[in-house]
Amino acid sequence: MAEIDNATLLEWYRQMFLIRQFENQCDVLYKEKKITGVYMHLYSGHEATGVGAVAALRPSDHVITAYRDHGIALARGVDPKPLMAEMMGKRTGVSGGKGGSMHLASREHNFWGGYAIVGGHLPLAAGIALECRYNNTDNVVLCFVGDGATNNGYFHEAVNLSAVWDLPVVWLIENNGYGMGTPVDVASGQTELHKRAVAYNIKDMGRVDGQNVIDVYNVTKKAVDYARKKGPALIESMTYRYKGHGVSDRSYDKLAELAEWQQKDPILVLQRYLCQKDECIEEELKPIERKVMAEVAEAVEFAENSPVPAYEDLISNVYVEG
Amino acid sequence: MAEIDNATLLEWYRQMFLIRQFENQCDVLYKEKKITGVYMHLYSGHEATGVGAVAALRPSDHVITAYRDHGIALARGVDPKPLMAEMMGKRTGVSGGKGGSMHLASREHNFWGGYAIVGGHLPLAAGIALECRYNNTDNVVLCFVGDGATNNGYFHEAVNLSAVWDLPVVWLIENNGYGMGTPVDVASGQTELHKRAVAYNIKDMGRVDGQNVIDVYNVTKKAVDYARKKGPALIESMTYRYKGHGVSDRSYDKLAELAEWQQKDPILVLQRYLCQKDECIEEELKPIERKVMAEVAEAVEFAENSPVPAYEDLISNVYVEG
Amino acid sequence: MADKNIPMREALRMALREEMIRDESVFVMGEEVGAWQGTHRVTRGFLQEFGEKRVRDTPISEMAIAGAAVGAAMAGLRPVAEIMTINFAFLSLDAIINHAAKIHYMFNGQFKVPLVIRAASGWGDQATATHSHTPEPIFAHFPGLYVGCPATPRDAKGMLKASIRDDNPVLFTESIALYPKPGPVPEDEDFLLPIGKGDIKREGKHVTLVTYARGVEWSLQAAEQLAKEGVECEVVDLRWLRPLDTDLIFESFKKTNRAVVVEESLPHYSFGSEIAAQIQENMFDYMDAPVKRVSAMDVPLPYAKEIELMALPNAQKVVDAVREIL
Amino acid sequence: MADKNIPMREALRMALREEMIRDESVFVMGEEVGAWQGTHRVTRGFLQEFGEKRVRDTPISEMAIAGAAVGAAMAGLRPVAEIMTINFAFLSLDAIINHAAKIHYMFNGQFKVPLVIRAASGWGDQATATHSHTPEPIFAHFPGLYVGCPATPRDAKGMLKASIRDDNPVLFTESIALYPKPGPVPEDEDFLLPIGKGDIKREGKHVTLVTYARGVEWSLQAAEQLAKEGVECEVVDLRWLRPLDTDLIFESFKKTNRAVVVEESLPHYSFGSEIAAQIQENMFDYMDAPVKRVSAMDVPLPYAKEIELMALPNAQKVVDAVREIL
Ligand SMILES: Cc1ncc(C[n+]2csc(CCOP(=O)(O)OP(=O)(O)O)c2C)c(N)n1
Ligand SMILES: Cc1ncc(C[n+]2csc(CCOP(=O)(O)OP(=O)(O)O)c2C)c(N)n1
Ligand SMILES: [Mg+2]
Ligand SMILES: [Mg+2]
Repeated sequence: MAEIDNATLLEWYRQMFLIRQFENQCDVLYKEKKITGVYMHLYSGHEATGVGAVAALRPSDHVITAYRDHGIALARGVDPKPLMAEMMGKRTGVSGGKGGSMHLASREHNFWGGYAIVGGHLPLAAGIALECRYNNTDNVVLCFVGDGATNNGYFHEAVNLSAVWDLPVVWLIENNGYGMGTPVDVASGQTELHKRAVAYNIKDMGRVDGQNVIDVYNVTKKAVDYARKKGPALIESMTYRYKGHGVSDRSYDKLAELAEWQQKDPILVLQRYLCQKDECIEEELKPIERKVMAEVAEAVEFAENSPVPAYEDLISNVYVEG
Repeated sequence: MAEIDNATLLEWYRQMFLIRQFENQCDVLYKEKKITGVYMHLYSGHEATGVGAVAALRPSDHVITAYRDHGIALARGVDPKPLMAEMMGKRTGVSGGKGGSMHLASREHNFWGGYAIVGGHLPLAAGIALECRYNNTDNVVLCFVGDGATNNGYFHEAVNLSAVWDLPVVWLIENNGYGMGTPVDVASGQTELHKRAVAYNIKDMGRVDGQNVIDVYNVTKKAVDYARKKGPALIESMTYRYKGHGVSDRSYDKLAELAEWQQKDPILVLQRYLCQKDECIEEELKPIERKVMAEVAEAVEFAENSPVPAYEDLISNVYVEG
Repeated sequence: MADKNIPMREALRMALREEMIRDESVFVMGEEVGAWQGTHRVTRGFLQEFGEKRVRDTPISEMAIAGAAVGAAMAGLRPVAEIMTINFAFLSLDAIINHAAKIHYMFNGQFKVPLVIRAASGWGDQATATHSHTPEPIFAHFPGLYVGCPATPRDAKGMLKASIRDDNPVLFTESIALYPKPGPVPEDEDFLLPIGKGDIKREGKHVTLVTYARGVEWSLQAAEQLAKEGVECEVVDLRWLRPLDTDLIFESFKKTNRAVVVEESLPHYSFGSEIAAQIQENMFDYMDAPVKRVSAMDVPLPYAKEIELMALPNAQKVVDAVREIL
Repeated sequence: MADKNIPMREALRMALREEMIRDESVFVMGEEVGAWQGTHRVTRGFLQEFGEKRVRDTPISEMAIAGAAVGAAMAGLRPVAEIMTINFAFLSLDAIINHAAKIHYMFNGQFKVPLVIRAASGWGDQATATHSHTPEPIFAHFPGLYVGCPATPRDAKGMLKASIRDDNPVLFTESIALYPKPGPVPEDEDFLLPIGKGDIKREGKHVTLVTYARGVEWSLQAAEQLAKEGVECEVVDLRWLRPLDTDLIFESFKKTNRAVVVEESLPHYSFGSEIAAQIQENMFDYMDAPVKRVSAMDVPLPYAKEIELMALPNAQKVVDAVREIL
């Protein structure tokens, strides 16, 4: 592996910090009832997985994920303003206020969205990857999958289809230990989820430390290269959700477990690595953080000042007209 | 493995011969339009798999399969008369003429039926196995699965559930090389289907020669013992369908391939083994065959002379009354 | 025994708990029913009380949850399977329709399927397009299944207990919006409400409001408002979409000669369609006006609450519809 | 160009083939569409003509077939996915309703889903309970999807081509019993029939028969028979269950003041329900009699052909229903 230069690492730091701030802000806004609704699932704790994996892509490659999608959107470079507006159900939101937290998407970033039916986006990923092969575009699809989702029929059928059609998909399992309240070993006969690659005879990239953005990047890069040339690959990234399942989660966070994971907080891990590598770099972090804070504050302001959707929005886009 | 005595082997011979005759008779009756309808899938070629596997069960154990079910019903000891009557849609059929070829069942034999939605019976098998554990009955479920069916979401979800709940199920894949016209390697990323056990961390019993009734029996016996005590096991039995997919199949049989498989015809294989073992035994086979022929002829006669269902049958059993 | 004033979720919990105590073969299975205490708190405390054998957490496998419950029911158990929300039951449709609802018939009565599938249903609270379905009518389209949808805590208890004791498969949907709403519930452990019997929730003589589940609330509110103007609405809560208590509808209609159907569901090929069709077919000579339908708007549900609310039915829309046919 | 007299399966094949020739982004996928030449022979010769890239055999994975087709459509291709029979589309329901039909709306128009899902539908020929569904109405319940169901080879060609060229997801069902039936089909490669437009299949003035797909045949036969007695039926073939050409129904009804709905499907929460509801709601003052419904009987379909036939609709049942309201 070529060493990753400082500029890149600092950019990853910025992204991870941005995600963390964005999510903290969402948390606050939800408590203030400025973000409403029954579903919101934060990406806090997963930052290294999202940022490291997405960094391994070209802009023309494709990304798709489930409802825990804020961090992926940000890692893909989507502007926090329309993202935050979407969170607040505003007309200026990425999905016009019609999708909400679980359905962020940005076509221009080849970010195909968050999807709320567990496993439902997996065959979509296969279909998007089929277009890559069909039109010989040389692009790859990166599809995030929850550990819980791997027990759903969609996973089996979609991954198998990607295998028999040699589709350029990287299936990246974000193993955060739980699907809602259910631990992996209660839900999956096989708890080393990457081993499910055997069932489809696809490339097994093994487990990666999902708290280490560099590790995630390196493994995903290899997987992406493999997928581009050959076919599907499967990665299992070990991570943890800091804020429980979502706003519907009523304090099932295990505090001791949380504290343990926070020891290897993805932002901290990168910070430590950077400082070890280069003592002076610490000074560069503060301005990045300040800029991010300002950016998130602006996003909130933008969202708050945006109009809500109107009746015409309610009835538009049911069908493509014309 | 304890050696299997001649009486048992002769009984297996009888069963396999019965299945072959029954299926041949169905074929004839279909051509004569005495059996009608769009679906009928014959078990010819699979005899050793059905007979060997079912022989490994106790009467109190449970059997369930897909629509290619005639042979399993016969192996389980269901009387050919009501089976043939069901084929002809008669009131005296095992399912009262309402189920037909694809939905034979006999509750009293713990034969839970044939099911026509590919994969649909797999979670049923898990549910039946749950009852065994729930009521501590010490019974086991033997569930037959087609190779094609292993690519369906039902397979994944049901087998995984059997794993996390440690259910006493033996999943027996009848790999006859095709699902309708689709070869295994076109449909499955993993073509060694038994390896899918890894995805659930269940007992992988490997592949067995599905043409050899003794081998099938031995492997299934081990799997059944394992399932009874521990949890699910997976077997892949390699076999071949002599009559194509079913009556809807328009001559996609590959003749050379068929001829090759017929070299290791399950009935022939057992016959050869028996004769090698004991020269005199050949004489015992003929009377068995004659008896079977008479039995099948009787079954046809019974079916032909049975009444068809009436309006009251059409409207009964939609709901359990009372 | 006295009645207890409790929310619908507690009435359901009471029903389920009583049946589990009464009959060892009753058990619950589904996503988050155990350690998490049930997504909607209906199984709160069950894992602690009944243990892992009878309170079974499952993987996120809706096909297998429904299908395994069918198998367990065939084998003699009485599963109460929870599909977290009815939206995810789209993934169980085959297991419910082609298996649960067909097996008794297809094998000519050899097997019974005494199964209850519970699912939270309905929209509101910005759950968005994929998580906001109220599709009871599409399940009720098929014979072999019963479909029950209670509107009050009392009905919830009596109907759920009857469903569990019945030998047929029942899809039992619970309106999410009704879970917290309180009402009097009999403490009687044998309080059962017969499958297929509707209920007059308010008597009236001018217009019949035919509805079920959450529609009952909107209908009662509308009736209240209209009563002030001297218009007396009779609110017919069908309780069951299958079997359908058409007699109850017709009896009321004979008196009122006018009807509005109120449903939370989408407008087409739906509950309102069937009721309107039944009335015009059987009550033609009694009709003083066409049957009107108040349904959700024919759009996917959006996230933003302002426009989401526009799409939903409510009491005012019922009032307006009644006025149209007076 | 002259018409060609061909069976419906050939008309569908012609339509699909022309569109594949016309537009490189059109491709077919599904179980047995390639090497096996299509279960219903609609894709006969396609693999040979278009190759593996555009004629894609799939595993038995209905969730993934529908879902992958959605993804491919979002990405700019124009998939025509075949679900072998509509019964197996129960396993695709989530992909069709929660994905195909919602994505354009949910992401506010960022993605289009120009997808056609073809599925053989209907019962008869002893396919038994799980393989005999005609459930178009339950799919048409949901907005975001079009549902097309042709009754003749000509319509099949024009409707399928229009579906492929449209930018919305279309569920396109083909009555199994109609595949072999011949009829004249325009050879014109741009012969399109607009989505949502019904068709008068026979003019008449006494009774309107509202129907679609296989019901058209029964209706025409009934009309023939009744004509001998001087009763002139107008046969309205809606062609599309969504969008529904209600204008066409109302126009005809204004003339006849009487209607019978004819459907192959089950009777409740169905096509007949919606049409009857629409007529009484919008045509109340024109009604001389209630709208009658001829549907399949409310039972799962049995195997034995004698009783299977009893459960199915047919021309005689239509004649009887018409007589009831004359
Ligand atoms: C088909 C389906 N079943 C159930 C749910 C409810 N549900 C939403 S998220 C979730 C847990 C998913 O866990 P996992 O895949 O591990 O993702 P994570 O939340 O950990 O990111 C469940 C059960 C759903 N949305 N869709
Ligand atoms: C869900 C579903 N999809 C498709 C079909 C149509 N179909 C019937 S049998 C079959 C092939 C099954 O192959 P396999 O599982 O290998 O069993 P075999 O016929 O070889 O015994 C298919 C595709 C079906 N019945 N159910
Ligand atoms: Mg998880
Ligand atoms: Mg096979």
